Amino acid sequence: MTATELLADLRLIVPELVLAIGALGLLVAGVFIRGEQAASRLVSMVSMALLVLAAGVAVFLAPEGGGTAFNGAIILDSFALYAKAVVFLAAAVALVLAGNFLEAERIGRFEYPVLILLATLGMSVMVSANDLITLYLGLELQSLSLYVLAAFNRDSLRASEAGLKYFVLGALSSGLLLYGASLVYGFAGSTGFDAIALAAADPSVGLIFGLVFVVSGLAFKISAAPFHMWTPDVYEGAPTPVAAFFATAPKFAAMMLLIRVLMEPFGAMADQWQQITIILAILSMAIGALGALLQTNIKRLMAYSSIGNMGYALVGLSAGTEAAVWAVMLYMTLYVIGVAGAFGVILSMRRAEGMVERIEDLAGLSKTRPGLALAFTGLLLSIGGMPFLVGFFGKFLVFFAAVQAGLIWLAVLGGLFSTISIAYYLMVLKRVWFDEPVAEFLPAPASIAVITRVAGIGTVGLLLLVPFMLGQVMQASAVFGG
Amino acid sequence: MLGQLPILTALTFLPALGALAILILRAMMRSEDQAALDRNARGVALFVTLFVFALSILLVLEFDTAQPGFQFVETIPWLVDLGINYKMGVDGLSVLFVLLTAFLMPICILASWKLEKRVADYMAAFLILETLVIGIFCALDLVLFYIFFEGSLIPMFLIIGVWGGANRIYAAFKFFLYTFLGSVLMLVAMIYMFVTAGTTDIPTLLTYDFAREAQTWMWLAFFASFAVKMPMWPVHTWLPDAHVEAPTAGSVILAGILLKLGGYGFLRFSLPMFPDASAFFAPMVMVLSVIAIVYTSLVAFRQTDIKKLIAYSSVAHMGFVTMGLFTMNELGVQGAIFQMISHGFISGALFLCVGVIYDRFHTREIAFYGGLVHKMPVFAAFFALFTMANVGLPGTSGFVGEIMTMFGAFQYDPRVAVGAALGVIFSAVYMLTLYKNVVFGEITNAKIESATDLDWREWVNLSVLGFMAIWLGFFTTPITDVTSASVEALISQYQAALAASANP
Amino acid sequence: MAYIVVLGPLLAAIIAGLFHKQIGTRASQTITTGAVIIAALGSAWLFIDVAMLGNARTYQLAQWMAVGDFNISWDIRLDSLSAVMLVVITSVSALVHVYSWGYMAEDPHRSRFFAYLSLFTFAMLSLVTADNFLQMFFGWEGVGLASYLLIGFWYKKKSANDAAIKAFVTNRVGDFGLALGVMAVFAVFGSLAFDDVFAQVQDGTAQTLTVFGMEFMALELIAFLLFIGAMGKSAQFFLHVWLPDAMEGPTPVSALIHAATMVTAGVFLVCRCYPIYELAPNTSAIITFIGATTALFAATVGLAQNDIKRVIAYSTCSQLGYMFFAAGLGLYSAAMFHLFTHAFFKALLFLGAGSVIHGLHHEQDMRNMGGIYKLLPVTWIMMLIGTLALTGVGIPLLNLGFAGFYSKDMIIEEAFMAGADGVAFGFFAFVVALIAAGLTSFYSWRLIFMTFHGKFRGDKHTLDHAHESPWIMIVPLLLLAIGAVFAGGFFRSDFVARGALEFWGGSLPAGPYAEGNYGEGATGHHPPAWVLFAPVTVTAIGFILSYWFYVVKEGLPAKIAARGGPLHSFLYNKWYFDEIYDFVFVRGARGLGDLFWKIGDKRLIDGLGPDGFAATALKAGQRVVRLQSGYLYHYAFVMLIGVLGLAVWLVARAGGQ
Amino acid sequence: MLQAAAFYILASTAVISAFMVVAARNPVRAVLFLILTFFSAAGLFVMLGAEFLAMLLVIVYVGAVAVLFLFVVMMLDVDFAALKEGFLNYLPLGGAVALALAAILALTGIGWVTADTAATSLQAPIPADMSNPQALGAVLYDRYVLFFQLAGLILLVAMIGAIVLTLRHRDGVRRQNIARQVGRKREDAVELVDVKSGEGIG
Amino acid sequence: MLEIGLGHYLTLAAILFTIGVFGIFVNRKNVIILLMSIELLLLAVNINLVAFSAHLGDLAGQVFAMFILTVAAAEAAVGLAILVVFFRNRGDIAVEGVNLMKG
Repeated sequence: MTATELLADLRLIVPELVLAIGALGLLVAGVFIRGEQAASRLVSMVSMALLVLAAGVAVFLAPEGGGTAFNGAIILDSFALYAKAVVFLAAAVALVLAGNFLEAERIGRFEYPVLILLATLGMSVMVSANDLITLYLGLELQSLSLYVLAAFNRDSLRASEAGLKYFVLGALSSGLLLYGASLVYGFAGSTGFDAIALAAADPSVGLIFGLVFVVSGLAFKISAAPFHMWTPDVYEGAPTPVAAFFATAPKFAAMMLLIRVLMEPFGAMADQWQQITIILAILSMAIGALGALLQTNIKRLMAYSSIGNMGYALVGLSAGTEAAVWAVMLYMTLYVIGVAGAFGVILSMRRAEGMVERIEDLAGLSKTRPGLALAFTGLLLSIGGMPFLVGFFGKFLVFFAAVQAGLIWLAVLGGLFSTISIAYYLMVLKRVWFDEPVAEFLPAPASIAVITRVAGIGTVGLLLLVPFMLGQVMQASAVFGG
Repeated sequence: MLGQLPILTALTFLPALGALAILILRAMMRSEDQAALDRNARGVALFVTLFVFALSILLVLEFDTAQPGFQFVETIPWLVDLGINYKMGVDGLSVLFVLLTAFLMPICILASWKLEKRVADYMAAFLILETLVIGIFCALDLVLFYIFFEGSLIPMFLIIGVWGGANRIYAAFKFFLYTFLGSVLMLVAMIYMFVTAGTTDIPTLLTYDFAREAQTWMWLAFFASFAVKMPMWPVHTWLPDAHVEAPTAGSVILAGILLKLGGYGFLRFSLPMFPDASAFFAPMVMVLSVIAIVYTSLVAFRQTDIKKLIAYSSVAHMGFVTMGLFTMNELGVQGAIFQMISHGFISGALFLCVGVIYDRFHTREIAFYGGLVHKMPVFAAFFALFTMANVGLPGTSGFVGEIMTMFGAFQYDPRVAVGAALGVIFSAVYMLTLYKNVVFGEITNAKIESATDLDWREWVNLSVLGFMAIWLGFFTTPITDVTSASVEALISQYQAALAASANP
Repeated sequence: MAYIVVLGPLLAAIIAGLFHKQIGTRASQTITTGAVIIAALGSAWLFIDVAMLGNARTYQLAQWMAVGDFNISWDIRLDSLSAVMLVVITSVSALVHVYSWGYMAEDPHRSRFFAYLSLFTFAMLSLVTADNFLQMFFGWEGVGLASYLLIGFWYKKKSANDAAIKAFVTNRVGDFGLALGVMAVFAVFGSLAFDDVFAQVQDGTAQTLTVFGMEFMALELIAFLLFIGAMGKSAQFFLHVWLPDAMEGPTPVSALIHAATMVTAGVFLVCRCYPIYELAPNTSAIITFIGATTALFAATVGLAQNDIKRVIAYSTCSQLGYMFFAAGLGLYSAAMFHLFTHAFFKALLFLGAGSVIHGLHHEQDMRNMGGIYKLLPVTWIMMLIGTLALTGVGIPLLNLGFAGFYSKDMIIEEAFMAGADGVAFGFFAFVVALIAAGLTSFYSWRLIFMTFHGKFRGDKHTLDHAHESPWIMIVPLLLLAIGAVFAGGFFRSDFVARGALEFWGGSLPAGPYAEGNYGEGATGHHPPAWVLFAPVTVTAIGFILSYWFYVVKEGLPAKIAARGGPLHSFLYNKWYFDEIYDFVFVRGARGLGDLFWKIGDKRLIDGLGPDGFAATALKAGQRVVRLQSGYLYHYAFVMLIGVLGLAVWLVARAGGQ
Repeated sequence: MLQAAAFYILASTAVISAFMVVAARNPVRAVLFLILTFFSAAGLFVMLGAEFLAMLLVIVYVGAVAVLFLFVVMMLDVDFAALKEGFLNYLPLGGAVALALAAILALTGIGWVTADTAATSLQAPIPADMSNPQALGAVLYDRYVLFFQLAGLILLVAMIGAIVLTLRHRDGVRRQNIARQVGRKREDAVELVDVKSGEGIG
Repeated sequence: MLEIGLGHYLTLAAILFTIGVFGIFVNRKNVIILLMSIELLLLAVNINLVAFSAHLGDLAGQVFAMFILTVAAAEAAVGLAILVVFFRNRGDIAVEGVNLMKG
């Protein structure tokens, strides 16, 4: 590998370089800045800037036409670019959301933003993966950071339990993934996606097994049932900003990775993996819808909601067409926006005695904080896919993809489950609107307030932007067409 | 004159702007005088709704009744990649519903004038509801229609849940989930139509020829949504609960407009787009309609809650609508449309009447009342008028709708008309019994002694509605002339489609 | 003129009803009464113009409904039939209005009462002047409404309210048939205008309609359905139950609505639609049967009643039966004739009864009366005239008698003739009518004797204050009495004899008895002499029996009643119709309503539907949540089961292919 | 023959000691069995011609990871007697599932067929002229340099994670908290108990 | 049977993998055993990869295995760190104790 080759390859991973070098630099800087709070704040700010910069680089400085690098280990195409942009911005938002929380809980340390940066780097690698090893390393970079983040509040039993559960199950899932990867390698003769795609044209039993294991490993990351079990516990136990981060960027990245894996190396085995995604979709929708009904903790509720929503995304993905890809992409984008806003609201649930996270603590929010209540209403219903809110388009498009591929029954099933799931969003809204207030929340920090309001307005305002977004995802998904 | 202006968009979104204004006002006046805020909110709401009403009158005046197609069409490209557009337009089937909505809204605002609880939110909710409902009737794109159609659940959910009665939570959830479940099936069918026909443009879809078997399934899916909305037996049970718990104005809107969405949906989608399936399922609809008419009338007879009784009677009256629509002859369809409009006035007025006494005594138990006529003679007169209109006495609009649909049904199958006519007998029983128990007799309850008669706002509301009920009872052509061209076109197209599929 | 006649009362009703607070009670009374009197004069003029001079015409007022072929307008149709009705309605109504000035003088809600009366008058007028079935239906239900309002006028009384509802609902049952009949008319003939329909009747004979899998002759079906409407309105057997209860209303109302006008609408309907009935022999037979049965049934019940108004009400019921079987036998003009005369003497009787009630301070029970003819001499004489007219006293052969003699006896005789001609139920009707005539005589005289003769049986206090009615109530009585005496003889020729052909024009067949209408080859129309004498004879027997029981052996009937034999209870309780209806319909509806509501709606639909769904979802949710045990090994286990399941599923599928 | 004998010996050692890892009552023993498993695996790697990986396994795993395990096991003072109880209760179901899994996985091994394309799509054929570590080194810093860097970052994350989670400044040292000292009230520190004679302090 | 081929290695890996999995879900008492089970899983994967690598004559498998070893070490470090934190908070590491959150 010559220097010019290396340089040419590096041009394709500039955003990743920005994040990696930035993370290392910030790590050093953090150690030397005096005062834990000051360090944490500064590093946090710079990290946000870096993430935005990386997103800018990804969108505006991308080399024309993209291509592969490092002997095909990495691929940069419009799909990856779109995914990266969303992931970076989502991570930046997650950092904004974290700001005051960590300080208030006395866990504000500069390692937090650094870990977020490294996790984001891992996601960035994931969505660009064009090789099983890249996939694995990106995934592990992300996962290890997330394990640590989950347990970041080390003095909390809940947080450490969350970290432990997440870790053990995550390790198990990567074991499954690796086992699958090893089979795929063995039966396809290569770890490169292009070579696997060739082999997949004539699938052997080994390859099918490999597929099952790989998809299972990835399903864990998007918390699709039956690999969802960690989600409620981890969402509840992990510090709320971490849960917010979990619910946004990593979900999105993992889903994009899943799309790429299914569409590219295993594109020819759509017949097989459709079976898997359909089963996963049904189970996820069912568990997401039913499990949430009895929750009293808003974070757990969000966890089940995310399980259910991944089910809907999988409904779209099961179509296995190009439409499936852009539908899921748009769906996930809108989902991430909605969830980020919703977690903003959850992070605003602070009383004098500290953070609260029971659903009943929201009682009478519409009286005490009407703006927040309105935003929350829009956000929850948008996540639930209620029309007139932008989230509806996500659901509409995934069902569209499913119906187009002839999976009408699956869309009908999705519709039925979405009725159940809208019920628990309504249960939350019932507290917000119908109940009498118990005690007012403290005013949320400006940064969080801005995010909730912007996201809240976005649930309606984005209706005007949906055409643009649709154009983007359609262009991005064109890489899988033909 | 109005051809160039986007009048439908204005009609649709002006109320939303009003709602926005109220919300901004509230945000700005937060810590200041609550009473002033309430006053302003009411004022804005009334002004906006009246303005919209005026605009809608202009719309109807400008509407060319001779032309069966869509008018005032506006198209703005939206999801261009999928060919989904923002497309609005009205024809004879929908224009009157726009007018009805715009007409009832100021009445609702007036009826809620004395509301104390969270006035600004309330007015905003109603204005948003108006936007969504008018949008439903104007939308000429499947997706747009669905967005408005489903979206209307949200403000109504809040209206029932926040400002409703004791059991409001159950009612709000039942209302929301019941209707939501129905419409998700419709959504899938709509997507299927989109996938099959390649467009979501309603005028194009109206001429699209769907395969016979597909029609059956899609018809059922649409039916699931519209039947719940109507509501038809046996998916009607959400309605009594929703009505009982909703605040007065909410009931008025629910009965006056939201119930019509089902009928409108049948007219706009099921009948013209799936003619074969409609013909196939028409007998089933007839049976369900007749069951609805007879069954719910009997149930209404046994109610102890005034609102519940009227709600059940609404179900029965909607039975006439479905019956009329699926006769697919001109008389039946026109009668069904007429019945929907007329029911909008009558049931709305009845709920206002209940609201009048509920405001005074805070109970809807029939047993509580008795002898109201001694203290509230004007009220008693209005209540009598609307009772009779609801019973379908000739000379009121209620009669016209019922009799036209029954004539249509008789042509379709005399048995259906027989069943429906039975319902007419029952309606007299329960309405007159209700009237007797509430208004007539000696005053048995000391609390009633202190009752005061109508204030001017109630008087205006009821007399406007009363005038409409009687005027339309004696002269039906103002309605039927507007709808006739579109209905004729609808029927001839329907017959042609049936003929075509009979001899391919 | 026609506009003033028809719309004047409406206008007056609106003014009096809506603005009585502004203009005062007296003004509203004046306006309504004035409007009706003007209408009465106007209709007298119209009667001469239309019926006597033969200027039948139709005015179109406005469009009502227009949907395709379904084209309905508001009309005023003037022909002999409607002209007769106009006269009856407006003149009786005018007299009742005047009478009410006195009768209702102490009621605080007089203006409302007069508004209702005028409204009723309008509705009745629009009924009879309708030119299409739907407008007739409008008037039909309109009079029902007015009747409902007037019966329930004393809204404090529960019994009045219940009676009002009963009347309205029972009428609705009839309207149910009428409405269906109208629909059938439209379905068969494609129009609802009388002229269009009657012009096509001949073509309709071959048509059939299939209902509930049975095929009916279209005309028979239409005729039958329309007749159901007539049954309801005219209180015929099975649907008569509301009429006696309707006496809860003020007495002038009973006179106007429940004797002279509204209840005769059914007869009018049958006559109006005679082209249909002429071609529907089976239905006509049914009408004859029902009519005759009613005549007898009501007469028997009338024997045992003690309420003065109820006796007259049953008598009305019975007389309506006469009219119906006449119409059923095809004697339309005779039916109309009896309708015409009956209006006068029955209104007279009711108003007379009202005068008695008024004089005795609202005492209605005849058992508490007696011997008051000296106190109320004018009323007594008027009642006597009315009774003589009702029982049809007259001298056969000479053709001299009270109004009822001409019309009622004629119907009896013609029933015999029809029977002789082989018309179905002809003889049956004749026999029944004879018996009923005897019973009529008996209970009518019983009423007179119990009320005016013998000893006073009521409260002494009441007797002290008993008084003759004021002149404003007496004058209408006098005018009606003139009608009751002379209306029969004076108009006989025009209605049923020489002038009939010309008089009715196209609106009604003159009947086989009308001179010049005997039919080809016949020389005349003469019932046998014994038939002519039979009615008078049974009437006399009735009188004698009544005299024996209530004057000679005064007190005996009370003992019989007290012993309460089965026959007496059967009659006293009106053949137990109310009880049976209450059990079958009222309780049936209640039971069904409860069944549908509590079992159907709540348990089945809600229980299996939304509530059941929600409960199931919650239960499933609980299960899902229980699965989420919190234990790592369970989580891992689920994951592995998932992988295993997916792998097995895929391999099995791959193997299966 | 010799190869087969070696394989079976090593394989059975690996399987048995792996099972003992899971089944051992004492975690220290479990760690030691884990080390034994690793050794056996290293032997198998040698048989497969992956000498470098075998070394790596012994040095990195046994030398570092396993020792780390031992260290933690010792550090966390766990009551061994209480552990492992109830193991047998879950054995039947767990065992059944495990057997099913093993059977299915083994099935793939037996029914192994390489894709036709496998031969052509090799990424880095084993060069004949180099030793195994040499060959690995050649590709590692050239073809797989990106992975190498990423692996470095992963280790960095592990490092940061371990430090963030476990490092405590002067943990276990009693530090002076002046505010607490000053803010201390008498009621917090002293409880006055009125002891009745003959009852003691309950 | 005596000819040792790929199948043998794959079967061995399958058995080891199963034991690892078995260790995870059957273990009720000690979290450290869970971590060791995970190491077993990874070892099984490595055997697979090396065996395939040898069979295919391709180095990629070995490289992959090497990175897996690296990552496994990192994972062990993070896992043990979390375990230590958990132990500090709770005082023991029984698997059954790890269920504060559920439902």
